[in-house]
Amino acid sequence: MQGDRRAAALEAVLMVVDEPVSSAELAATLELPEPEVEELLTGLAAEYDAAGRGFELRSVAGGWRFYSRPEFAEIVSHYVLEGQTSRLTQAALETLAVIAYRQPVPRSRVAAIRGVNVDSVVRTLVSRGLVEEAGTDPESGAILYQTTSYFLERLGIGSVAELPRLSPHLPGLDELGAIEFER
Amino acid sequence: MQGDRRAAALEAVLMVVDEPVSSAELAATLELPEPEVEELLTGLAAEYDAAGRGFELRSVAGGWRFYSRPEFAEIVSHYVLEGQTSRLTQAALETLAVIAYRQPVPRSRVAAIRGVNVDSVVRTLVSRGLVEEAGTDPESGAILYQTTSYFLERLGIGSVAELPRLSPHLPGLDELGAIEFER
Amino acid sequence: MEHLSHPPEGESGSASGFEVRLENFTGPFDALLSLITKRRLDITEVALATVTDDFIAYIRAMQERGEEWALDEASEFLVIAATLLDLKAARLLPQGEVEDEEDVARLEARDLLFARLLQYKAFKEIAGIFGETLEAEGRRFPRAVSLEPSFAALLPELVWQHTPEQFAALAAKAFAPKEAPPSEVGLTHLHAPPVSVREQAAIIGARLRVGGAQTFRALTADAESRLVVVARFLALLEMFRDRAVAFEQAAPLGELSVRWTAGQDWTAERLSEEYDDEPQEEREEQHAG
Repeated sequence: MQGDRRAAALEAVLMVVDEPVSSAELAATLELPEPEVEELLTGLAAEYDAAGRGFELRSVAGGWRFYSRPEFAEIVSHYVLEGQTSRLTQAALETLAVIAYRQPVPRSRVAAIRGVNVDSVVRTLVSRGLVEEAGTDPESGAILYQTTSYFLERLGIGSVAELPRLSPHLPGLDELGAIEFER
Repeated sequence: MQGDRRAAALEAVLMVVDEPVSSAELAATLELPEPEVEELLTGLAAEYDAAGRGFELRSVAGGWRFYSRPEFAEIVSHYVLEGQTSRLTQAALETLAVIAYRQPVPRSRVAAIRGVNVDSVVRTLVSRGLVEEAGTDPESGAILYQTTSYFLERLGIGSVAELPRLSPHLPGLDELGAIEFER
Repeated sequence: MEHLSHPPEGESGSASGFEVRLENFTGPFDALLSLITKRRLDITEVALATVTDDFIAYIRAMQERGEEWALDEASEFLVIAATLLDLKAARLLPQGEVEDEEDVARLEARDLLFARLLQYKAFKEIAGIFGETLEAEGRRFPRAVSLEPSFAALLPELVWQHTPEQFAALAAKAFAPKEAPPSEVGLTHLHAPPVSVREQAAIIGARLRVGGAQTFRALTADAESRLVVVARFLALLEMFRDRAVAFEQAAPLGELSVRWTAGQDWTAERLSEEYDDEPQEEREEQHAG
């Protein structure tokens, strides 16, 4: 397959996907080496950016997908009412933050950190697709929770490893010594 | 709005809408005369054709939509059929059941009842022809979903009214009628 | 691939408008908190009652100006104030020489409370970043369209084996209320004080139900140690949170009167595990609305 044809084939496949597709999957479909596919995708994304197209191609949550460009959000939102409009409450955001950095984590631990019962907030996060169950704690039998790939997508990052570091937000940590803070 | 920006705004909308959109509707959203929008759309379609992009912009049944280019149909169908099964997943079946008994219903309500995000499952059910859009909720503007006649056919019943009553399976469901599931 | 950015230095997660005026400190509540967490100010030197009065006055003033009741700010204040109170209580407990393991554990518990406060603040800031990022990212809409009809037609014919009755059973299952999943047992990171808050709550409950409203002074008159007074105070806070009691106080620092508001079937078992290392399933269940 020639250069332009390969890129066009990727465009054709990406037209019908409804969630991010990994370069490995695309490479398998096109029967091409993955690094070559990565290069083609990066090239396409740069091309759309340079040409100021109304759409962009982005790699988030470990996969590639077409998005509308943010500057046209107002116009696009006339057509895409659902899901995007409802904002998370402060309580939901804080609970989400704790789960993101402590996953997999039982609700009781999140509650202990936030100082309030988080049951209904966690249920809301689950039904919004941002958080999911992740088995049970072998010791206590409590259900563990983790963030979903939809969460990564909504945050525009590739993996949990790309979350902002927590330590800069913990002033005086050095003075506390031995207490453990992950990540 | 300048020439390029107008075309880009059209691209942004068309890249993310599911249903074909008429030029009249696009003209109203962009506050531009319809002939101008028609011209821009025709221009974009010609541009994609000339550049040999993997997608094309077509006007079908009075509406415009992005499609994958037929030339790549083989690769795309290979991708689409990969991993497809002829059975619905448990998640899809339960979602279908909720829609069948609560129709017409917005996705958010189905998500609240099932306790998980159902966006992608609902799209699968739509692709499978079991569920279809049924207008929008007058209050929230959310898209409503209902089952199709193909669903009735598969289930072997003549109409939704012939669905078995739920009460034998779940005593007290009638009392649940009034309970609001959304949060 | 983009990375999330940190907020500029010195910028706090929320710009709280609430200012504190104390003998030894005047400034934003956030700044007070920061001094305490950095141990530049001793928590025992902070008059929490004054801070609370100031906050209530602040919220009232906002309401009078017709501004929206700042629910987030109020609940945040409550969480932080409660933690400060925990902290202060831990500090005020008799300590003396560090002689046995219990004392060491108590000192560690104090550090853990510091840690908890810091942790809470850190997550609050991160939550702010999440909120901003989600909003910015929300301006991008993903292409999530249903399959083009020509490809949908290629999908293998569905194998459908459900009778209408089986399908109805599925529906019933989907509609059945989900059982609240079990919660974890115990909060091992918090210390177990020698005086049980729950026990003290049971004592207070028994007296109030029989004797009607009583002052805090009367309720603690027979306390054999300061620790018991502290435990009864914490118990009252817990009972208040559980709506078992109501407080009346004519003037700041005036006599505190406690009134029973729960039914006869209330038991201290309902109370939280926070101070006593006990299973907390019960409470979780009851609050799972």
